[in-house]
Amino acid sequence: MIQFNYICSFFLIVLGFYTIVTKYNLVKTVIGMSVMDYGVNLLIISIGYNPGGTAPIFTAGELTRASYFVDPIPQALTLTSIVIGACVTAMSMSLVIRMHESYGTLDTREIRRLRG
Amino acid sequence: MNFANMTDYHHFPIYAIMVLFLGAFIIAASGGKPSKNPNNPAGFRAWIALIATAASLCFLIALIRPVMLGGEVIAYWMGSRGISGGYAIGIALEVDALSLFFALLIATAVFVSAVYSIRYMVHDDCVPQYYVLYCLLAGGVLGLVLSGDIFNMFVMVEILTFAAVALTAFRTKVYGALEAAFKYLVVGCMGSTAILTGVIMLYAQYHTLNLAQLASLIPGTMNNATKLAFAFLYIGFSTKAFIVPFHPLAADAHGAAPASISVLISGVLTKSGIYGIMRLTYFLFQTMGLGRMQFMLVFIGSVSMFVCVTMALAQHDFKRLLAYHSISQIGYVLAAYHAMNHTLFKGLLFLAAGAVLHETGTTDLGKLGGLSKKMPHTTVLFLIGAFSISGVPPFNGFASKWMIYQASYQKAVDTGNIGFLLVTVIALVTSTLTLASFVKVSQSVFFGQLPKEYENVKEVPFGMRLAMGILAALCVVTGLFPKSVTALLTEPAAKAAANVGSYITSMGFKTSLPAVEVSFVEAGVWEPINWLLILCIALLAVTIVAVAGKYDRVSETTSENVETKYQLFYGGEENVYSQVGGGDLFWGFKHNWRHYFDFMHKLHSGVVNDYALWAVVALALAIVYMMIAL
Amino acid sequence: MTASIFLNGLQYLGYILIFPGFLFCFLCGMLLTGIDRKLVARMQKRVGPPILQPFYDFFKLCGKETIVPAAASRTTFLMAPLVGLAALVVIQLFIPIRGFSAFSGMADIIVILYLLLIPALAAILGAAASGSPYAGVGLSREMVTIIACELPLVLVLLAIAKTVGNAMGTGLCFSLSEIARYQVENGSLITKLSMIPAAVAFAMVIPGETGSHPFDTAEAETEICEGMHAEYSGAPLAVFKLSHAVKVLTMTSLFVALFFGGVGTGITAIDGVIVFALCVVATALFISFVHAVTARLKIEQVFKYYWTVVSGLALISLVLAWYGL
Amino acid sequence: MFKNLIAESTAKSPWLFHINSGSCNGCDIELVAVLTPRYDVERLGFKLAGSPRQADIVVVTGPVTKLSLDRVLRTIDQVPDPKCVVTMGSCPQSGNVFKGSYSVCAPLSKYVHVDVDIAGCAPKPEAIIDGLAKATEILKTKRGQM
Repeated sequence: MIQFNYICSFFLIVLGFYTIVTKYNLVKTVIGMSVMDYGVNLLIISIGYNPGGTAPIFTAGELTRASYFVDPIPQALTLTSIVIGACVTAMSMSLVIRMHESYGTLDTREIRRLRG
Repeated sequence: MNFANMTDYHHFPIYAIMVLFLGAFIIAASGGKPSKNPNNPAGFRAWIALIATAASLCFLIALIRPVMLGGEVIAYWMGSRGISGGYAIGIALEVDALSLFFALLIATAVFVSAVYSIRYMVHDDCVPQYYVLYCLLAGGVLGLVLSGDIFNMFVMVEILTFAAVALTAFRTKVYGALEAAFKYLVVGCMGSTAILTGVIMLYAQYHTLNLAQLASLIPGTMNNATKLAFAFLYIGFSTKAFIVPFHPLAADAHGAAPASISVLISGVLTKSGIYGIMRLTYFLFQTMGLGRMQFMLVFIGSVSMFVCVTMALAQHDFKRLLAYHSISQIGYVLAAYHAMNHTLFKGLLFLAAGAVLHETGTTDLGKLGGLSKKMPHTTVLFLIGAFSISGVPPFNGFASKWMIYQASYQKAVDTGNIGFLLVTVIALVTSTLTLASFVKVSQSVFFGQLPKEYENVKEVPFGMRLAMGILAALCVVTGLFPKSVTALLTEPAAKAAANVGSYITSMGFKTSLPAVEVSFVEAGVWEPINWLLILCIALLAVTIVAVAGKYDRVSETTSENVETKYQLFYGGEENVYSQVGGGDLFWGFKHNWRHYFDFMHKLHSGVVNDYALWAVVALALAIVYMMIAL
Repeated sequence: MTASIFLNGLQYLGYILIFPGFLFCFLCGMLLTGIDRKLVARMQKRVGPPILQPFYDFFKLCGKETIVPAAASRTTFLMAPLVGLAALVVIQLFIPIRGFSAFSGMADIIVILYLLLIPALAAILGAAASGSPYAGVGLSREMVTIIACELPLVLVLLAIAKTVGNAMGTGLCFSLSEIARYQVENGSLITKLSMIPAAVAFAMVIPGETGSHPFDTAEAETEICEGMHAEYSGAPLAVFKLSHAVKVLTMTSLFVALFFGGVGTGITAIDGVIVFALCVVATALFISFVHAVTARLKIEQVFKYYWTVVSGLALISLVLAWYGL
Repeated sequence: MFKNLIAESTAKSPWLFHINSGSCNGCDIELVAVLTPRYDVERLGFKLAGSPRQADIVVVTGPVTKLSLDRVLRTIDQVPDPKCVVTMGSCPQSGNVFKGSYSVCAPLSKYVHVDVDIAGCAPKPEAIIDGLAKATEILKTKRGQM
C-alpha cells in the first residue's frame, strides 16, 4: 500500500506545479507552493516507513538488534522541511500583502513591471 | 580540548561558516536601533559584519596551502560522529580543492561587498537588519559549498534563498522590488522542492546522505530512480545558478536589489548553483555518461550565453543589463573554469553601477550621461571591469575565455563533435556582443553629455572606491598572470573535479574508481606580460613624441568668441543637450534581428506563471533527456 | 653578459621603433594609403593626389591647433588615439613576414583577433569621450561593423587552425609562427581547396575592419560629419589617420601571412622583402578596387552582408577544412 | 626642419569645409564640379572635410541670411587655427541681387576676417581653383607665423 503514498505525494507535487502555473491569483500561487511542499513531505515520510515498525524512540538500554522501527532520519528531514515550508509561506504572504498595497491587485497578469 | 587542537587547520572550515552565522546572531541580538552617525547608520554592526567576513576569508586562505598545494581533502565530522558500520552517521564537512576554490571566491566577494556596503547603505533605513540577512546569506552559501552532506546542502540552499529573497525586496520602494522578490521566491521554491525531492529519492535508494558515500555507492547501481533524482537535482541547482530558462529571475532580482546584494547574487548565489551542478555531474553521477552530460551542460551554457547577451543588448537599465550579462557569463562558467574571473569582474561592474545609483539615484541608461567628468575614478574602475568581461586583453576575462576557446575547439577536434565547434563560435561571437553592450553602457552612462540635473554629482566616498579598487586590482593581476593563477587555484580545482576516488577514500569509504591524472595541454600561445611590456614601450614612445610635438597645443585664438570655439559642433546650431545612448544604440544590429528580439520580448512576459511554466517544462525536458540519452 | 643583454634590449627596441615597428608602419601604411587614393582617382579618370599625399596630410594635421571641446573628457579624448596606435603597432610586431617575426611565440591567431579590437575600442572610447552626438552615431555604427566582421573572421581563423593542424598532424594549430613556417615549407595555404573561400571571406573582411568603401558607414563624412572623428582636430586626428593607415597595413599583411605565406622563388631574402611587399600591395590594390567601384552601404546592409554572404563563404571553408580538404 | 615641413605640408593638404548660407545652389554645384574628374582639385591635395574641426579652409556660399549668420559665425569659430575663410560667388561679398533685403546680412566681411573672395555668379571652376590656391598660400604664411 506504500505505493499509494508515493503516487499521492507526486500527485500533490504536480498539483502544486499546476496551481502555480495556471492560477493568476497571488494567494493561490502561495497555496500551490504549500501543496507542493506537502507532497514532498509526504514522500519523505513514506520513504522512511517500515510496515509494522515502531516509533524510533528508545533509551540506551532498550535498543537491541531485534528492534524493528521506522527510519528516523526521514522524520528529522520532514521536520526541517516543514519548518522551511512554513517560513516560505510566511515570507511569500508578507510579500503578497506588500504587493497588494503597492499594486492594488492580486492578479499576476497585472504585476509585471519588470519584463523583457 | 587544548588550544593547539583548536588552531588545527582541520577546524577552519567550520570556523569559516560559523563566524558568519555568529555575526548574524550578534547583529540580530543587538537590536534594530540605527546609530546616529549619518555615514554609517548601522554603527558597530557594520563592523561586526566586516570582521566576520574578513575572518571567514582568512580561515579559507589559510586552507590554500594544505588543500590546493598539498592536495589534501579535509573531512570534518561534526560532533566527532563519523562512520559506523560502513555508514556515515554524522554530518560532515568536506573540503577538497573544488569546494575551496568556490569558497574562496565567495568569501572574497562577500568581504569586498561588506566593505562597500558601509558607505553604500547610508540612504536606507533598517540597515542593521540588512547586515543580519547579509551574514546569513554569506554563511548559507559558504555552508553549501563546504558541506559534505547532501541534505545539509538543501538546508543551506533554503537559507540562502531566503536571505536573498528578503534582500531583493529590501528596498521595497524601488520599482518592482517586491515583484522581483516574489517571482524569485516562487521559482526558487520550486527549485528547492526539486532539490529536496532529488535528495530524498537518493536517500531511498542508498540510505545515506553523505556525498562521498553516495559517490561510492552510485556507480554500478544506476537505475531509473537515480536518473530521475539527478534530473530533479539538476533543475533545482539550475534555478540557483539562473541558467536558461531561469535567467529572467536573475534580471529582475539584480535590478531591484541593492548593488552590494547584486554582487552577491551574481558572484555568490549563481556560483552555489554552479557548484551544485558540478558536484552532481562530476562526483555523484560520474558514471552515467560524463561525455553526454558535459555536452548537455556545454549546450545549455552556450544557449545561456547567446540568449542572455542578446537580451542584454535590448536593455535600458544599467543593472538589468548587467544582470543579463551575468547569466551570459555563467554560460562560460558552465563550459569551463571562468568562475573566479566572473565573480571578480561582475562584482566590480555591479559595484560601479551601485556607485552611479548612489550618486545619481537612477540606473536608467536613457537618463544618464557624461559622468566621467564627475566620477573619474569610478569610470576607470568600470572600464577595467567592462574590458575584463568583454575579454579584452590583457585583463582576466580574456585569459579565461581564451582557454575556453582553445579547450572547446580542441574538444571538437578530438571528439569530432560539431556541437563543440558551434560552442567555440558562439563563445567568440558572444564575447564581441558583450563588448558591444559595454560600449553602450560607457557611452550612455560615463561618456557623452552630462545632463543638467547631474551637474552637482560628486565622486563616491573612499570606502566604496576601495572595494571597487580591490576587485579591479584582482582583475588586472589575474589577467596578467594567468599561468600562476591556474597553477594555484583552478588547476587543483579541475583536478579535484576529475578525481572522485581520492574524495571518497579520504572520507573513509571504499571505491573502485581509479585515480585520474589530469593534464592540461594548451594549443595556443599568449604571454600577457611580454605583450604589456611591448605595449608600454610603444605607448611611451608615442607619448614622448606626442608631448615633444606639443600634442595638445592650443594656440592663441583669433576668434573673438572663445566660448563658441570649444562648443561641440552641431552643424552650426547652438549647443543643446543631446545624448546618443540608451537602448537603441546598435540599431543596425537589432534591425537585422528584429524578429528575434520581438519574439524574445514577448517571451519574457514578466508574469510569474510563465516563468513557473518554464521551470516545469525544463524539469520535464531534463527528465526526458536523462531517461533517453543516458 | 651585461653587454649582450644591452644589445638584446637594443635589438628589441629596434624592432619596436624601426622595423617592423613604428617607422616601418608609418612609412608603409602611409604609402599604402597613398597608393589607394591614387588608384581610386585613376579609376575615376582623375589625376589624383600625389602618392605622398597622406604624409602631407599627417604633417599638416600635426601643425594644426588641437581643440578639446568643453564637453569632452579631456584625458580619454587625448589618450585614445595614442593607445590605439601603440596597440596596432604591437600587433604588427607579431605578424610573421615569411617566417620572420620580431616577437614570435607570444600570441596566436585568436589573441590577434582580440588585439585587433583594442584600436577600434580606443577609437570608440575617444569618440564617446568627445560628447558629440555625431560621434555617438559613428561609434554605434563602428561597433555594429565590428560585430559584423567578427563572425566571418572567427570562422576563417578556426578553419585555418584546423587545416594547418590537420596537415601538421597535431589536430589544431593556433600559433601564427607555426602557420607561417608550415607555409614556407609546404606552400601557401591558398593552394588548399578549403582555404579558397576563406581567403575570399578574409579579403572581404579587410574593408570592413579598416573602414573603407563600401563599409565606411562609421565615418560617413557626408552624413554624420566624419562620425567618430567629428570633434577631433590637429595632432590627435593625425594620429587617428596614421592608425587607419597602419590598420590597412596590418590587415593586408595578416592576410598575406595567413594565405600567401609560401608564395615565392625560394630565395629567402627576395621572398621576404620583394614578394611579400608585392603581395601586400596587390591585396591593397584589391581593396582599392572595391573602394572605387562601390558606393557606401547602410549599416544594416553591412551587417546583413557580413553575416550572410561572407560568413557563408567562411562557413563553407570551415566545413571543407573539417572534412580535411 | 619640422616647422618647414609642416608649413610645406599645410600648403599641400588644404581641407575644405563648405557652408551654404542661403545660396541658390549654383555655387555649391560649381564647388563640387571642381572635385570631379574634369577639374580634379584632389591632385592639389584638396579634400572636402565632413567636420569644421578637420578643415583648413572654410568656403562660404550664399548671401548670409539673417537666420544663417549665427550658424556661419559659430562654425567658422570652431575651425582650428591656422584657417582661411573664402567667400565664393558674389552673394557673400556684396549680397548680389538680394542686396537690401531685410533678411540678408551680406557682406560677410562685416563680421569675420575674409581672406579670399572668389567673384562670379557662379564663379568658373578655374576661378575657384585659383582662389583656393591663393587661400593655401595665405594658409602657409599663417602657419609660418604660428
